[in-house]
Amino acid sequence: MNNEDTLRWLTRVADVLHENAQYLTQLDSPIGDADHGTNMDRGFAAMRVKFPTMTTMDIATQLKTVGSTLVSTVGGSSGPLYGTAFLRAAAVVTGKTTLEAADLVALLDAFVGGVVARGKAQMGEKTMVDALIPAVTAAKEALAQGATLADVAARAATAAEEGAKATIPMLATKGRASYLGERSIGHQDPGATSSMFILQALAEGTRTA
Amino acid sequence: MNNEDTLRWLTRVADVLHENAQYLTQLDSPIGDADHGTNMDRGFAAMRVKFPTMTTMDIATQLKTVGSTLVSTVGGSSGPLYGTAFLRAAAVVTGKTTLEAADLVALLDAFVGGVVARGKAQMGEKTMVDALIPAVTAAKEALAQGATLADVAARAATAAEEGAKATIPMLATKGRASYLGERSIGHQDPGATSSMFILQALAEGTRTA
Amino acid sequence: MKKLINKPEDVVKESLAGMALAHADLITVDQESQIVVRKGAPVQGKVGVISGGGSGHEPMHGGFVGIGMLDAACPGAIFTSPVPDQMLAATKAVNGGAGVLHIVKNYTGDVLNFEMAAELAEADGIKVAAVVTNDDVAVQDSLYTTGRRGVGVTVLVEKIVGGLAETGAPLDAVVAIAKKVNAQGRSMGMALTSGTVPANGKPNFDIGDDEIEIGIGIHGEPGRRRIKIAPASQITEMLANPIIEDLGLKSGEQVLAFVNGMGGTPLIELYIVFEELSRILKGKNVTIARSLVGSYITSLDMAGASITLVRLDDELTKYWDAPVHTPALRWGR
Amino acid sequence: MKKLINKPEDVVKESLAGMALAHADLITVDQESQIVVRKGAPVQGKVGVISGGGSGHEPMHGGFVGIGMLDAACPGAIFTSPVPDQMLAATKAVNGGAGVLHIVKNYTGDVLNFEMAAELAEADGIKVAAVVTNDDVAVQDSLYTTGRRGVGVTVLVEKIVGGLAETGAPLDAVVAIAKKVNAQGRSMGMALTSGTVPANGKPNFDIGDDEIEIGIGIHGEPGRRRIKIAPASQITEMLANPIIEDLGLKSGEQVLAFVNGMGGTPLIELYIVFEELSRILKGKNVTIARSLVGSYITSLDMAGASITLVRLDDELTKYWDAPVHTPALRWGR
Ligand SMILES: Nc1ncnc2c1ncn2[C@@H]1O[C@H](COP(=O)(O)OP(=O)(O)O)[C@@H](O)[C@H]1O
Ligand SMILES: Nc1ncnc2c1ncn2[C@@H]1O[C@H](COP(=O)(O)OP(=O)(O)O)[C@@H](O)[C@H]1O
Ligand SMILES: [Mg+2]
Ligand SMILES: [Mg+2]
Ligand SMILES: [Mg+2]
Ligand SMILES: [Mg+2]
Repeated sequence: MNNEDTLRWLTRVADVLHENAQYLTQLDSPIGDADHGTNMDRGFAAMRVKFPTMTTMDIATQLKTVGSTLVSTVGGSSGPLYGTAFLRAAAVVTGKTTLEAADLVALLDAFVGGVVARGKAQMGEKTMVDALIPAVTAAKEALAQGATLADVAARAATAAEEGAKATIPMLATKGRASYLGERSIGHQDPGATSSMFILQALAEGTRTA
Repeated sequence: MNNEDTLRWLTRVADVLHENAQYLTQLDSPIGDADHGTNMDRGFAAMRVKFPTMTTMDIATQLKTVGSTLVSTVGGSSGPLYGTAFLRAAAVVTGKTTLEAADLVALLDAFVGGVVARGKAQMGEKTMVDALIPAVTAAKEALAQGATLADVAARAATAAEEGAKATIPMLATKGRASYLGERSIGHQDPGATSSMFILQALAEGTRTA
Repeated sequence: MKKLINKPEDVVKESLAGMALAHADLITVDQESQIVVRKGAPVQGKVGVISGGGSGHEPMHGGFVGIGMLDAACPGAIFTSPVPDQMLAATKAVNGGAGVLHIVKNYTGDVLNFEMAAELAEADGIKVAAVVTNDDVAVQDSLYTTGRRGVGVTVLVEKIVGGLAETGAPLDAVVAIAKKVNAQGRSMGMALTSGTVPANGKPNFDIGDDEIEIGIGIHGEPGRRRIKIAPASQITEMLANPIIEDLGLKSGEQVLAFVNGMGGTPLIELYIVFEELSRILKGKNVTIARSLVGSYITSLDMAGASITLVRLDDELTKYWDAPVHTPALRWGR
Repeated sequence: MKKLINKPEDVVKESLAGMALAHADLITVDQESQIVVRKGAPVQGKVGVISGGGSGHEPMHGGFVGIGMLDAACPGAIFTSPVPDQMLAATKAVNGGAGVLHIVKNYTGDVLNFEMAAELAEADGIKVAAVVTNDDVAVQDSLYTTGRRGVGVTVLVEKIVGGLAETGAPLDAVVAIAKKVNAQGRSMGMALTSGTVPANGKPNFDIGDDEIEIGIGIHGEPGRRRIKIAPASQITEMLANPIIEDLGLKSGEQVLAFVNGMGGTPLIELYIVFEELSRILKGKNVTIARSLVGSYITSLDMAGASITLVRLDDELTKYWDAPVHTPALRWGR
């Protein structure tokens, strides 16, 4: 996967989050403040302007650009969380012109590490972490079984989907949803869902790569 | 008609205005501020407390009591208007223990005179005057034709009914309804309607008298 | 209807009791006569300034009782003008020997009740003068009709008049400045929703999710016309232009610009209207020398806004700037 | 959705522009960095006090920028905490050499963004301290969760802290009093209706004509529980009792009582709640030594109210009484 593939991935993320902005905001209404879709769309709309200038950037610089752009434009919880995630991901692929399966796993590991370092959430607190940690675990398993980069991405995406769904019965203890106590049960977490979209876009992008 | 009959009339007015408070307020909604029923009901609720003490009053004192009570409790436009009306009516029957047809006509004439003196409205401005003036005119005609007191009251009530209905197509130039301009057309005037109720109560009261 | 109230019939008295408790340093509430009186009234030798009208317009008028504004206010039932007894009690409570000014909004009910109160006060030997505000350009002015409603300018009249009265000016001077502010002031309002009178329990008028009322008053009555919802820029034009025209504002003149919320509209929206209003006036080279943005003359929980412009000169500016200390308006002390 | 706005995406910037025009004597708005800054900032030798958070809570925070309160405010998108760039710009704009205090409401987004901003500011050699407000008793406090929301007490923290900072007190003293007010303050809120985020166009939650939400925050989120509409007396008990209990108020103590409107609730109702609150506190022999009644920390056009109590001592009372001059709070000058 080279800097063309990463750019295709990020472009796909921008598209998917834009198409699903309303859906994500709807998820954020019953257990949040109805802005997650708007927030993510604002951040990746800012990215869209920069994509043309990113064709000549190496992968690390591309991811760094995403990270700092999200920090500067998204706000809310998701801005610092995803911003830090992309910045950490960038750090572990510095200097690389192409990513092998192992590099992608390292990238995802750093990505999730960034979210956890910033947000201090653990599994089961009804946050994006509940989609991201299973995704990395699946990616690592796939790698151990010698899977291709495309398979690694695909397995991560599937795990993220299951992880996002799994947030529905959870009682939130982090983020706004935690204010609702028992009433947070029965709703899918918006951030876990945007994480799912980001990883699905990766899988699709690498499949066609 | 003696001071028992006037008290029966006033009690009937209190009952009718209470039963129709919501209706009068509804009439006051599209072309006013939705309080005419509440206002009239507040005033005659205050009267209700005084009725027991009024059996020993002569007619003029009874009417004076109504006038000053309405002034002190109703507020809005209708308070001073009906208040002045009852005060003026009281003045013309001072000293009388029973009222003949001619006395009733004089009473009604003074009543309407009070409203006009206070409110400066003429026929056709979509106010209580549009029910009251036709009522007095009808009463005078009836008297000229030698009608009984009961007939005088009945004819006045019928004229007031027609007068109230006649306000529907009128364009208001007095009172709150005038602020609506053209939009005031097509609604029956609440004050003209309460005037109608007051005269209907008189007719019923005297019929049974 | 959903409101933070107990029994509808107790709303006015309980709200007055709350205001009295929250501002015991400034006002006292006489529940018996249902009037709000400035602490320490009457001020000897000072013209007493009172106003009144139906309740449901809070903070007007009770919230403007204090130092440098009103000496007393007479709150009636919701949207129903008070009775002469209240105005008489207020007039007596604030009469410091220099006479009492009645600031009356032009509604038949308010005018008639204040009229009767003035007759009674004068019978008691108190010098009373009345000034009627009628600034609503949504209503055609005419000798043969009830005439224009008194709306937003009333707040500004009360402030400026109170500022002058505080200096010990005589009654005729206080009357003169009241008439001047009213003559130099015009207003127009609009509603997004209808307010709900507690005693009725349902909105005064039904209005669609895409409709607004232009040319409303402050008693929940419908406006002059109903239109489809429009951007704030257009709505502000619809309110400001008739005012500017009727006032005959000329290039180079200065105004006091008042953007008022009707009770259910938050500040974030009022500032957008103020921004549009500034743009319109700038285009006509009219300077906003003073401004007031907030919900000061409301119509219960109605969502909407009104604009009031007063042409300023040095005298009006001076007494607008004069210190005021009331529950709802405060500066300079 | 019916609002007095133009394009939803322009609401925040246009409203800020309007506020800047209405209060040009007190504040300037830097639209580029989207921050509200006190005129004449930075004040040399004075601790800079800033706050920020999502928009939709007007007048908080921008309306509290001026003399004796905040030196700058960072308004984010509606209900979305601002970005570190804004807080960094504000921190630089108010740094008078004595350090800068960040007043942060306890929401993950606000905390994380202020955290990143503080890291950046310190990298630039500016001394920064942060105090997080978390006064909402509707939320169980716990080490393992996000913890309590910062709500009404934030307004009172900003006023009292600003009063002390104006005297030139050092950063540690300013931090100490901020923590003290937060520690002595508790709040709880309720909603009659849901607010509507302009970008979404529909209410955040549906609620029946006979239902209310108890234990809401200020971001249009549903509350802890939904109940049938009740009289103001009972609702006030539901809000006040958990506060009094959690604060451990004892007979003979004094409080600052703040009854706040959520944006769509008029003053006439807030005073009724204040009257009920006074009754409850009197019953516990707790004195309301100071009070504030009005819509100061709102949730767009949501109808509802919140109650905040702060246990007062001489120090807090002194700096509450200290002169303040901002668009939304003014006294003593
Ligand atoms: N401490 C945390 N750790 C990880 N993710 C979190 C944390 N707090 C919140 N989130 C995620 O952020 C999402 C909400 O993002 P967003 O709505 O954009 O911000 P906000 O909650 O400030 O409005 C939640 O759905 C949740 O997945
Ligand atoms: N100048 C007037 N002369 C006669 N009747 C009037 C006048 N102005 C208003 N009215 C009557 O008063 C009625 C309204 O009374 P009410 O609703 O109690 O007072 P308000 O209009 O102050 O709310 C109108 O329907 C009209 O019949
Ligand atoms: Mg959110
Ligand atoms: Mg009426
Ligand atoms: Mg009325
Ligand atoms: Mg948010």
